[in-house]
Amino acid sequence: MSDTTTLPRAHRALPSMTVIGPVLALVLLVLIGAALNPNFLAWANVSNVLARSAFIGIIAVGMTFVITAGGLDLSVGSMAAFIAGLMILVMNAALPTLGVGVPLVLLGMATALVAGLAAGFLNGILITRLGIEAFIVTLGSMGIYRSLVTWLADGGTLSLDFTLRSFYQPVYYGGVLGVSWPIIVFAVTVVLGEIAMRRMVFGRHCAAIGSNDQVARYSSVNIARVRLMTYVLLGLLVGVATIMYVPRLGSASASTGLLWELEAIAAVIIGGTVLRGGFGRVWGTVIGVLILSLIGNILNLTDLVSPYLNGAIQGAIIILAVILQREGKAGA
Amino acid sequence: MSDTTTLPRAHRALPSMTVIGPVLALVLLVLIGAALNPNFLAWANVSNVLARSAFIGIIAVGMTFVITAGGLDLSVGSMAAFIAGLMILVMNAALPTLGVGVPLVLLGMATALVAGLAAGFLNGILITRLGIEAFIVTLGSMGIYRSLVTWLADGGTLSLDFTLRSFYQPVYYGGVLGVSWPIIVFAVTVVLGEIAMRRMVFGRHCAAIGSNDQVARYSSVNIARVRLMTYVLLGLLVGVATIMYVPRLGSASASTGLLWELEAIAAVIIGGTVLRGGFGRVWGTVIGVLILSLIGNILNLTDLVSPYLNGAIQGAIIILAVILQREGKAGA
Amino acid sequence: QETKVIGVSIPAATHGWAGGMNYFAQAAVERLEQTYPQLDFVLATASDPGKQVNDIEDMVATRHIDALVVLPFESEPLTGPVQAVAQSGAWVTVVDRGLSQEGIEDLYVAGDNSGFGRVSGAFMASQLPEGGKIVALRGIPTTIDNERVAGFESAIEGKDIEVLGMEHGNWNRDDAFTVMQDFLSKFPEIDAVWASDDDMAIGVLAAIEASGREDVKFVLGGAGMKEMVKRTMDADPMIPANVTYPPSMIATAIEVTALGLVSNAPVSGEFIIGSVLVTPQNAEQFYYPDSPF
Amino acid sequence: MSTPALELAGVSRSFGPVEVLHGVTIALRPGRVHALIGENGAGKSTTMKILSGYLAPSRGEVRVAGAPARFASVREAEAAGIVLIHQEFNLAEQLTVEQNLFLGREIRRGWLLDKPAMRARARALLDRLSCAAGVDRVVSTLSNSDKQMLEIAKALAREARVLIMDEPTAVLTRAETDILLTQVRALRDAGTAVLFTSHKLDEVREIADDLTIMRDGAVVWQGEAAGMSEHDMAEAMVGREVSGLYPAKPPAPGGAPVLEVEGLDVPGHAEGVSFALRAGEILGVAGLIGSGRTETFEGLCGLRPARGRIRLDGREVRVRSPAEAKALGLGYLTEDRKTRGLLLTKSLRENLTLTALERFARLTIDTAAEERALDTAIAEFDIRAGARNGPVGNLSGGNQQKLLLARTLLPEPRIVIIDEPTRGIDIGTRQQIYRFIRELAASGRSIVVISSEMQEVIGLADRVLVMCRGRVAGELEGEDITEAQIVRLAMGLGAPAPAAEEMA
Ligand SMILES: Nc1ncnc2c1ncn2[C@@H]1O[C@H](COP(=O)(O)OP(=O)(O)OP(=O)(O)O)[C@@H](O)[C@H]1O
Ligand SMILES: Nc1ncnc2c1ncn2[C@@H]1O[C@H](COP(=O)(O)OP(=O)(O)OP(=O)(O)O)[C@@H](O)[C@H]1O
Ligand SMILES: [Mg+2]
Ligand SMILES: [Mg+2]
Repeated sequence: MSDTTTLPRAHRALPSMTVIGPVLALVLLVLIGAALNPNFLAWANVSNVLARSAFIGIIAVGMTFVITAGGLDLSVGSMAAFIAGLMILVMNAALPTLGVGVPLVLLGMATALVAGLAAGFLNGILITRLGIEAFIVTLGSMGIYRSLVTWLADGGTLSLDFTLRSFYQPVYYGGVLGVSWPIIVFAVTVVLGEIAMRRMVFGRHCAAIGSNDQVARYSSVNIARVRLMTYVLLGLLVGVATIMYVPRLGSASASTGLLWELEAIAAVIIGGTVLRGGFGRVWGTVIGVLILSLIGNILNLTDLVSPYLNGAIQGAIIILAVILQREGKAGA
Repeated sequence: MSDTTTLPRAHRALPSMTVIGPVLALVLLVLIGAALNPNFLAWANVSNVLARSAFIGIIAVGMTFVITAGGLDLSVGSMAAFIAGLMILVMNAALPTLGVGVPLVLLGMATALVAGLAAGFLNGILITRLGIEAFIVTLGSMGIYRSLVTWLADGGTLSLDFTLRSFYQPVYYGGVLGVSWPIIVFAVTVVLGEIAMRRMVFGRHCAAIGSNDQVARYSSVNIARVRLMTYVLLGLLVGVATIMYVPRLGSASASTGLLWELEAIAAVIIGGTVLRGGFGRVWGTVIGVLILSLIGNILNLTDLVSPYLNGAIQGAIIILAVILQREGKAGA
Repeated sequence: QETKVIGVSIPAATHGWAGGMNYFAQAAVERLEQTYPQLDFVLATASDPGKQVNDIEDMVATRHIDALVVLPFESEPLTGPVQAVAQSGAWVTVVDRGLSQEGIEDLYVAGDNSGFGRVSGAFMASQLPEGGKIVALRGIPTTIDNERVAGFESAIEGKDIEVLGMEHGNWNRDDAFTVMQDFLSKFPEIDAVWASDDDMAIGVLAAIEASGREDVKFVLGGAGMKEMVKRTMDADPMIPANVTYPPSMIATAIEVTALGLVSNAPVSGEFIIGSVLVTPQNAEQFYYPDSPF
Repeated sequence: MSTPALELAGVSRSFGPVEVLHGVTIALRPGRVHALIGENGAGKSTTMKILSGYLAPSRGEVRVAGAPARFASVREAEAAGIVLIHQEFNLAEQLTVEQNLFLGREIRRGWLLDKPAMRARARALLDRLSCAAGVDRVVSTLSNSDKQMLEIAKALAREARVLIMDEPTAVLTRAETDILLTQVRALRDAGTAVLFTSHKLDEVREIADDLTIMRDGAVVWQGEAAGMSEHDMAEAMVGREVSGLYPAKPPAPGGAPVLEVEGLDVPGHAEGVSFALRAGEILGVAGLIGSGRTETFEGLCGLRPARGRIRLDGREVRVRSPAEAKALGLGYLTEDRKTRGLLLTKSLRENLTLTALERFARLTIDTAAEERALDTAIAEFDIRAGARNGPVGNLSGGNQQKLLLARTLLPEPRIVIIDEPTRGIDIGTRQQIYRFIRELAASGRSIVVISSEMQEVIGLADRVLVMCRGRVAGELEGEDITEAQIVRLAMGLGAPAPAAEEMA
């Protein structure tokens, strides 16, 4: 509750830092990367980084809405693993009937979307209808999905049939004009997300609910439905991310999507969305995702530090990126 | 923001469920355990469960204050690992000089307490002085401590010297009148915590800050100091927990204390503390911790389910425990 | 006839090899429960050493186990608790990771991590030209990983092989994919990759394939995942070999322990399952198409 | 005259580029009650915040007992014996009455809190204010008037030398106001300097010794209150003649009822409420605070669980949520603007259009149309905002209320339920709002005005429903609408209207 009253005011008083902050952090990282390794800015590397950011990125766009509306979802990582597992099982099972081809891939995609929708709906219903803390519901479903995928995979790895994988792979590796599909889908998600957040009733309602749900209710906003929608949207986007993820390695296991939830939430907050809800920005989330991906990329491209310390550097940069952004209100 | 206004009303209107809820869930679990295995209620098992709950339990008591004051700390698990590593390093290093004996153990304990204090202080300072989201600060420090312990251990395990371990072990395994030390320390922490929360100015100020920090500020509460204190207290308690933990396993590695933060936060919330701050209860946290430990214990009692599904059962029970508690306000 | 209880405590299936090991453990338990009605099994999987100690305590306190088969998550933390089990009179079988004190276990069934690294290193050295450049991926930072890497480094010592870079891929396909992509960006010329694990090899291969780079001649994984053994068997030039580290050793350990309990046969001692180089010539022996791993 | 306990000398204050106070000079003397009045947005609250150390002046000087002072924090002002009761509640909602009362100044015995002592003192303080709220009640469950009494108790507990109260009576009934005024007199007689604002000029006349009138951030009149009539005050405040506060009532409209409510139960708050509402009619709802008026109409609008038959144009309807109420053409304006009314951190535009957002959106929201709607609202309701893009929390209380009214009417509801329409609104604007409500009715809407201000109900309503302890105690019409009748019914002293018996 604490910061909601002061924060957005700081936004107004110092629009500069909260807006420029994340961008500045990103630019700094890019400069550091370019200075450390000449290949850093090569299209191959940029394309790699963007494509691998796409999974978390697409999920983080959905997370932005959930958090803006005052919610949280810890289950996205294991949900992604579960959906990937399910998708692989379904596609492998349908392979003898449908044969390798577009219908089979479409079936897989439909499975992912439906499963994502259903999973998001489930989380949302428990949160909005039974009124349980989002933290608890999604902590619970995180355990459940992670377990389910382990069980589906019999403890091991679920792998897409080899021929099928080759057929499906272009969805990750292929693209248009040298821009691969994950990047395109990510970009489209972001643009739609930004529009939904800033120019659509849904985004406005999310911010209103996150800011003060009583006021939203007294203003005839159907808060249960809007909240539910944020979880459903997030689930759907997890499905979309999974569709991009599966063709990459064609497999899913208990370690798929591990800690994606933390990464997605961190990206959202680095981007300037307020964790307690009421204010969100999708473009900020994108910056957050890119910052997080770039840290790993830069650490891999150089060997300045012991790899054991990668996590420490990552942690420090996350904090710094946010300090850069909030500097203005240090006194507050 | 959502639930803060409606929750406490539910507390008064239906004191029964939010108070009885967690207790009921615990009792149900105990009954199930007793039904499944006659040894469940044997002192040996009870003592095991209580002693192993002590680590998370002691930490969760501190977490209750942090959350009540509207904060969060994700770093406790890796902080515990780091402190354990440091403690082992210090004790091993001082072994040649001090020799195996009480002074050396006291040195180790002092190290843990000071390190815990310092780590909590650091988190707290970043959060209160620089005004960065607690989520981000502690996510960052979580990465940093986890990395540091990996680095200290050179990727492997830090082990207490063997003779030293045998000397120190009674701190975990020994006790008074058949009650082992971790249980005693846990009990003392809980009692003191409950007193601090309910009968001391500190607890009151935590609740006030979590409820509305503006009001607290206008009422001359030094909110920065109280918030800082919650993190320092939590750090200190992480130190205490580590003092109990090291003699148990005699080692620390990158996998020490993994996910303790989630477990501690879950325990706090299952216990009825409001995640957004403003209301906390220490005894509830104890119930939450016991519920979480018992789930694991009971799953080991039988082999009804595939171990792959343990996580799913755990997740479902966490959600159910909270549904039981909140049932009353389902309509709200 | 008195029922005897065997406790089996293993790490959870968090990566490919552990997944295989979980599979073999469950399969062995199911099979043996059929075979020996007088045996009862408790199988617990743990996600960290602390949890594993809890599991073992529970087995002793509530199930009164007569024997324990344990694959320690880590050696150090499990030594004390397993010792306590041994002192209580139960039979103790330790698998894969030795305890940090000798003489606790009655039976030791293990792979050889530094041997695994040495075999891998020797193979790489034998296949690469003078001045060959390689990159290596490491597992999750643990003692096992350290032993393997040390073994590998000792095997290539003195050989004219340049290790361009080493990063942790955490025995995870996705992490390995990312790390390999970045290695490919960083180093214009890589002759071979020591992926040190078949899960990581899959990620590495995908990254190489996607980059379209031709300079990488081969990738050496490890642990004998069936898909990879198959490709070696089929003489895939990218995967000329594999190094075994069979997850089925847990099944061996459980079976031998069970046998010991029911028959009082002398089964104590040490079984070291050495790491063997799998090549197209002998791959067939190591190919188990029905295994999940 | 004695030296002022606290004074401002030529104080100005700017927020960003906008100066809202221009050289204000005011002196508070021990043993006197000083009233500060002025239109909404005139700068009363800002003046009070500067006096009590919540805000620093941009220019000018604050003097304590004649000596210049700079308060670095509220704490320092409090140390100097200066206490402010805010216009908006300043309570930690999840804490109990006693915890709020002693927040920041808990009584301790050694390390532990002395709860019995605090409880006893809390009880004594509340009793002084004749407030029955239990000391262990969680504040979020209190009614507004109890919250206000708690705020006053908090100030009393601080034993101030200078007590500053920003519209303390806005949410109080006449009876509660009398209790408060008694306390204020007692404090004055004990030598406390009191500064007080209110838009209820009768109270001001009753209690004030000194009077300062502000307009547009400057003092326009200052002196002893004795000579000023309510009429003089209103004129000085508004800068024009204020007469005929209430618009003339047209003959009672006939026609079939638009809304019929039968046997509405709101569990815990109201029982068996029945009434009918015609097009073009203004129905007043009177009753003591706590009589369940708010809850009844919240229940009607789907904001609380409620049972009962509701007919709209003769057709039976169900209202399960505020969204359904809106779809049926019901609009409800809450009495609690801070926690239920406005998003304080959002801009005027976002707040204005929140309820009617879909009118501005096809696929995306037409921001330009929203801006136009805001222009209209600002003009129509005379909303005075320093910066249009700033958060609504920066508006003065009265201007927030006007914005809220504008928002409720934006979806053009057929039936408008207004709970305390003029809470915190100055007399000039009040006249405008009354006229506006009457025009709405004339255009065929049906209006319900829930009000604790007897005069408002009498002056505005065509028909009055009086509630008492969650039930309709009676209904008054035409000439019967008198203060005496309303009070009689509200106190539960028999019902002249036979309709009431039927329902019971
Ligand atoms: N924090 C702020 N930032 C910007 N403008 C402000 C702020 N606080 C007050 N104002 C502006 O200062 C002016 C005076 O406001 P103030 O609250 O003092 O009025 P008031 O006389 O108390 O009115 P009311 O009777 O409605 O309470 C208003 O125009 C208001 O918008
Ligand atoms: N938020 C709340 N939660 C629980 N009870 C409340 C709440 N608000 C008010 N009450 C209680 O409900 C009863 C009626 O409330 P309220 O005082 O709002 O009635 P009212 O007739 O609408 O009066 P008014 O509108 O003049 O304040 C009172 O007993 C009050 O204490
Ligand atoms: Mg004001
Ligand atoms: Mg009311």
